[in-house]
Amino acid sequence: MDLSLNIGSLRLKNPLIAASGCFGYGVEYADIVDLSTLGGVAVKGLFLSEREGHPPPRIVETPSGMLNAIGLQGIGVHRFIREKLPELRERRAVVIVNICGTTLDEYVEVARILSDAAGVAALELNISCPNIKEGGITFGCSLTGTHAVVSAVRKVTRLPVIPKLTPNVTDVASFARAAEEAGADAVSLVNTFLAMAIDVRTRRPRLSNIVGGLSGPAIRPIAVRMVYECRNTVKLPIIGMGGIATVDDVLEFMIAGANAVQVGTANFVDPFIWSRLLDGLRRYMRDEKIARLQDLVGTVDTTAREQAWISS
Amino acid sequence: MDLSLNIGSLRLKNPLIAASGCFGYGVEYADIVDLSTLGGVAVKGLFLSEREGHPPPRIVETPSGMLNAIGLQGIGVHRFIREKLPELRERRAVVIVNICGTTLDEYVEVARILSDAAGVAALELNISCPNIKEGGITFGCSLTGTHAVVSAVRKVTRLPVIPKLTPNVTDVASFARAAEEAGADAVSLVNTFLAMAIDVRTRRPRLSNIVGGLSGPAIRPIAVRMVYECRNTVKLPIIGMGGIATVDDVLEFMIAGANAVQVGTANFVDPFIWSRLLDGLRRYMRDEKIARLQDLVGTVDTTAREQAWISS
Amino acid sequence: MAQVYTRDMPVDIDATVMGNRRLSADYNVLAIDAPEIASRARPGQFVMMKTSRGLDPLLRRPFSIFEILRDDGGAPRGVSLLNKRVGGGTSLLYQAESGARLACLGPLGRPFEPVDPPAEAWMVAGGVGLAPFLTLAEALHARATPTMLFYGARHAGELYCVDRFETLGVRVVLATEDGSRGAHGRVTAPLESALSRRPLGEPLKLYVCGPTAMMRACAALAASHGRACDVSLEQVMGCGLGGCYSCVVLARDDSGRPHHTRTCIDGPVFEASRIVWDAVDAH
Amino acid sequence: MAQVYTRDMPVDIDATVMGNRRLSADYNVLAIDAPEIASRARPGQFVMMKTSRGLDPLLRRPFSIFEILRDDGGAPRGVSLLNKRVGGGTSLLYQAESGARLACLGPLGRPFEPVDPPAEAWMVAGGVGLAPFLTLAEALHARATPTMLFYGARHAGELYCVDRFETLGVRVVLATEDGSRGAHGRVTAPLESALSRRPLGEPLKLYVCGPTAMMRACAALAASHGRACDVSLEQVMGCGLGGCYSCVVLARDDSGRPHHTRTCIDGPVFEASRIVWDAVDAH
Ligand SMILES: Cc1cc2nc3c(=O)[nH]c(=O)nc-3n(C[C@H](O)[C@H](O)[C@H](O)COP(=O)(O)OP(=O)(O)OC[C@H]3O[C@@H](n4cnc5c(N)ncnc54)[C@H](O)[C@@H]3O)c2cc1C
Ligand SMILES: Cc1cc2nc3c(=O)[nH]c(=O)nc-3n(C[C@H](O)[C@H](O)[C@H](O)COP(=O)(O)OP(=O)(O)OC[C@H]3O[C@@H](n4cnc5c(N)ncnc54)[C@H](O)[C@@H]3O)c2cc1C
Ligand SMILES: Cc1cc2nc3c(=O)[nH]c(=O)nc-3n(C[C@H](O)[C@H](O)[C@H](O)COP(=O)(O)O)c2cc1C
Ligand SMILES: Cc1cc2nc3c(=O)[nH]c(=O)nc-3n(C[C@H](O)[C@H](O)[C@H](O)COP(=O)(O)O)c2cc1C
Ligand code: FES
Ligand code: FES
Repeated sequence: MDLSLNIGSLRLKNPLIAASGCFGYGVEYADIVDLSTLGGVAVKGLFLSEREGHPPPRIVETPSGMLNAIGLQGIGVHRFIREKLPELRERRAVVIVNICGTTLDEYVEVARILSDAAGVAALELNISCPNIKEGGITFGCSLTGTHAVVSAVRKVTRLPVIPKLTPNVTDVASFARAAEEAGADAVSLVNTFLAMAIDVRTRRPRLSNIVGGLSGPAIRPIAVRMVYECRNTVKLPIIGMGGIATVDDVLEFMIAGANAVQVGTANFVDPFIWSRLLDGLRRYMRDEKIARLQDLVGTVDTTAREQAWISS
Repeated sequence: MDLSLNIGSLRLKNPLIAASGCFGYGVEYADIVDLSTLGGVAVKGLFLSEREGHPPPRIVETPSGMLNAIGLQGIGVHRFIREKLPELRERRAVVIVNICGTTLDEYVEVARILSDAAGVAALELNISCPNIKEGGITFGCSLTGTHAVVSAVRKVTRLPVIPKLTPNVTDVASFARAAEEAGADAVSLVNTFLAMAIDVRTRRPRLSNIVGGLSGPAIRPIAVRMVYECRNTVKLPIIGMGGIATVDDVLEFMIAGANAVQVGTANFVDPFIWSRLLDGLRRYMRDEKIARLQDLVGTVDTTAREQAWISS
Repeated sequence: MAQVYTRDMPVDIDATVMGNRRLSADYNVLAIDAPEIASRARPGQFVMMKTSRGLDPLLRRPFSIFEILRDDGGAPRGVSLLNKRVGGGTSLLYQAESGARLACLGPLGRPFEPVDPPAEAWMVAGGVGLAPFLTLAEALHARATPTMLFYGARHAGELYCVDRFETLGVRVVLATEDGSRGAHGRVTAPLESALSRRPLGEPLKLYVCGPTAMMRACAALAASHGRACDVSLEQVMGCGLGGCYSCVVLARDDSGRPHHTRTCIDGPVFEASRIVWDAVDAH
Repeated sequence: MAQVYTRDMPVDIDATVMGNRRLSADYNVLAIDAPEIASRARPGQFVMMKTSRGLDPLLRRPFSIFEILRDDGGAPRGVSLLNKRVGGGTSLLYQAESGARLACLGPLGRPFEPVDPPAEAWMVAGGVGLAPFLTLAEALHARATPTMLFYGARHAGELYCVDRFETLGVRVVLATEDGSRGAHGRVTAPLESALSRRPLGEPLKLYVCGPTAMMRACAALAASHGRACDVSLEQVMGCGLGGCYSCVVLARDDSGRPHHTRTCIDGPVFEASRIVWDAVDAH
């Protein structure tokens, strides 16, 4: 059974990746999850320097989902390389670094620094975080911005470049196309949906940042649709995510067109989810007689259903 | 206690409206709900002529939500006026007709016909249904399209005109502004989110139409955020909806900026929801000493939370 | 023309589970304390059940009323459901414990119209399609209509409550796909031979509920033998009240034109000849 | 400097509810069959509980380990939680029936470090903030540390398990806001007078858990009386493992600079002096 896939020059042994911001720097999970068994580990979004993020409350639960406004608290790229990367290498994790910037130059600078560091497998460009005012999503919500960031980073690194798309746009597939044209090796989607919750007694927002990003099973049907649209638009590998919590969810994204997937919120609920998902994938491949898991990608059968019965 | 509000020249006795497509033509509920106690009844989307809609399966449940692709099955505006409107009048329902078109001319024609019919209180322009290919959402996803439909309908009717906005756009508030500039009396939002679900055994979409619209509690946090953004952008009355299932949800939308709300999916789960919501509103007004419910609209307190503690 | 019926106003009860009898690893009979529904229900009607108190699952699930439960004085006290575990909601009902409270809305839908003697009533049930027939059998028994039940399942272990029907004087013909009880194969085979043996002058009506393929086959048999046939359809239902248009089936109107017709209020019981069977998704 | 502790690898148990003792209309003690957690747990650690089997609620909820339950031979068998009903998840735990299965992940978090004699341990609990102290009292009892408990609640009916502490030799000082038992008013009043009466030469350490306002007041008292003070914080937690950064509190590092620090892995127990109290949301 072959569960592997390629993203640019990078080979992942299976399609299961820990989603950025939902798995700390990976090291937090190292004693309960064998990191080398994951397809990859996308670490928390990193800027050039340290950031304290937003004050609490930073999360609030909503129906089948959660809002977060962490505000990209992080230790910055230098401390990451010094303090976290060595352990991640030792644990043989495939490290995908999620990078952020308030300016185009910052993305480029962070990418350059990480490209020189041993043990980084790929760069995921976070141009889609809804929780910071400057940078980020302003690139992700404009086609030219997306193109600009991707091509600028492309120029300074030989690592696979994976822009992460925001779902908060009218036509996500056009952003995938812009990324493809700018030389991306893959796209990942979706980041969280900009959302809000209010305490009706205090009449204050439940998050200190007023708005936050919605993740979890609630958003899965929208994310699947977006992956499907991107699959119909670009040839690039697609890393799909949004609400994955069971092996059927993984399969749904792959059948819709994702080559790999990330799991975020569900890892909070079940940090031992990874082996369950892997077992489930193997079982499905056995039951459905699928030798190469990548053969499943984009196989959704949309041949017209019995529309013909009606003349109207 | 005053729960009333105005939308243009129309006075609603309370802010609770049955959402279009979720309450049939109203008459289906007439023997279990006293229609005259609702703020309004938005009936199923109507085209000029009858439509059979999509073949089943038309709905599928998803985490805290549901997808639908009914495809705007409907009896057309003439049969509606003949067969349904008389009973709705007799029941003293405030009838908001949700109108659809595949062309701008069809919207205008339908609006004109309804304006001549006795018993229609307002027109809700469905420019946001994700489930039909022609018309509808093509207007709703373009600022000029939105402006064009609203101003064309505005010219042929004295009824309040309420364009219903789609959430499947980057910046919903700009659509609210376009609607305001075109002479709308209010906006309603949100319609459903374009979404998809796949059966991983058959690898076929779970809906005959492949994609459908996501509604229900799952989407509530996104919808609340959109209402909040629109409140910050337009002066118009806003009719908020998306996942409302409890009185706290109604209040959350109102505090975010909605003058009235619609309830769709939750009515399927609990068709007797209306009196519960009304009771809850009255209880809240009593507890919080609010004499006019409209005083609550847009009162979300977003004064900076303790951000000051961090210098970064 | 579609029969006209006046619907009794449905009520929503925050009902207490009075008992849960597990019949097998997948089937159970759930007893629910709901006098207001029990007293209004007619044969073949259904209820919409919340299967949990929270949002998971969100929507209600439709279930035929299996039995009208009566107190010692004979007054309607509640209803029971014959539940088959197929997904999340039915699993919750399988596990439900006595004392649990679940919202139950009903009675809903167009009931069966029991025929009067000398006509005979032939009920045809596949699997959990048995559910609407016990109430029908009671109604037929009350009017002394000669009644048969053709009842098929995969194996003997999935044939339930046969004695309940026999007590009501119903002649029962069984079939199992593995031949472990009754005829070997589909229940449509004994039905077909019975229909063939039956002189046309002796009136009878078929009542069918089960998998789509079975209902379609019965509809064809009824048509070829010139017999009236009602089917009870099981479409996915969002509301049960005509509000959402999710539950439609393609059914012909009086002029023969097919329309998407709501099974929750125009059905679930339909004349089989009205249904465009090729458009019904098999599940 | 923050104390260093080596964390025992947490395990996730699909645990069976062994019992549910309702103490009042809002409080209950839930016993959970989880030997692997019970045998590793240290005083003041917590578990992350799934409060239902489905998606509602979605996230786990953090609970202090209230008791280590032992079998007849004294081997750790499970843990109990002192649960207070405040929302959806805690309501489900209040209602949970014996036999139900709920995922339980733990033990988690930085434990209390019990002081050794001659130092005394003074525990200060407000409301459900009592939860982490029974395990601490046992550890202190084992090392014969003289121990006090200052325990406050709104009224007498909300003071629980006082005898359990007394059995362990803990001197208990009670306070209720309505004066129905113990001192009238907040528990910080008797604490303050006890602190004032205490010669500085006699070492003691405060351990505090309760509402934010109470912990802040205790931190101030500890500082003004020059006493070591550990607090156990209750931030909203998404994961309990350091993965999400939801649970942060503003705490000073060694150089005195405040950072958003994760309470799930760097806490929940902190030296009170490290916390920037004005930045802690009161809830
Ligand atoms: C009028 C009517 C009466 C019914 N009476 C009974 C009854 O007496 N006993 C009984 O066990 N079941 C009955 N059903 C079917 C029952 O409603 C479904 O099995 C149930 O809704 C499935 O819910 P779930 O959450 O377990 O499954 P889901 O997880 O929702 O779905 C599991 C599988 O079941 C299919 N399914 C979902 N809903 C339906 C549906 N309404 N009908 C058929 N298949 C469905 C899905 O497509 C899926 O393949 C009846 C249905 C109708 C419409
Ligand atoms: C380390 C730790 C140990 C805890 N130990 C216990 C314990 O032993 N017994 C006990 O009853 N409770 C304990 N709590 C608090 C408990 O976790 C919350 O009461 C619970 O998560 C609320 O869940 P809910 O679904 O009932 O409420 P929700 O519906 O989620 O929220 C209801 C209200 O409670 C508030 N709330 C939500 N989560 C928390 C939280 N983590 N802490 C404080 N307030 C919260 C919300 O802001 C809201 O106002 C502990 C919390 C932490 C962080
Ligand atoms: C608490 C939290 C923090 C997140 N931080 C980041 C981040 O730093 N960078 C990023 O690209 N995405 C971040 N995300 C988004 C996730 O990586 C993922 O795109 C999203 O949560 C959808 O997946 P899920 O539904 O499986 O969680 C974060 C999500 C959550 C819930
Ligand atoms: C089954 C179904 C049918 C709908 N039909 C229409 C429609 O005809 N016209 C329309 O404007 N919106 C329609 N909607 C959208 C709802 O009016 C509403 O905008 C949406 O469902 C969000 O609200 P909710 O979460 O309360 O359901 C439909 C929604 C559902 C679930
Ligand atoms: S189930 Fe909603 S219309 Fe039939
Ligand atoms: S709860 Fe997730 S980091 Fe602390």
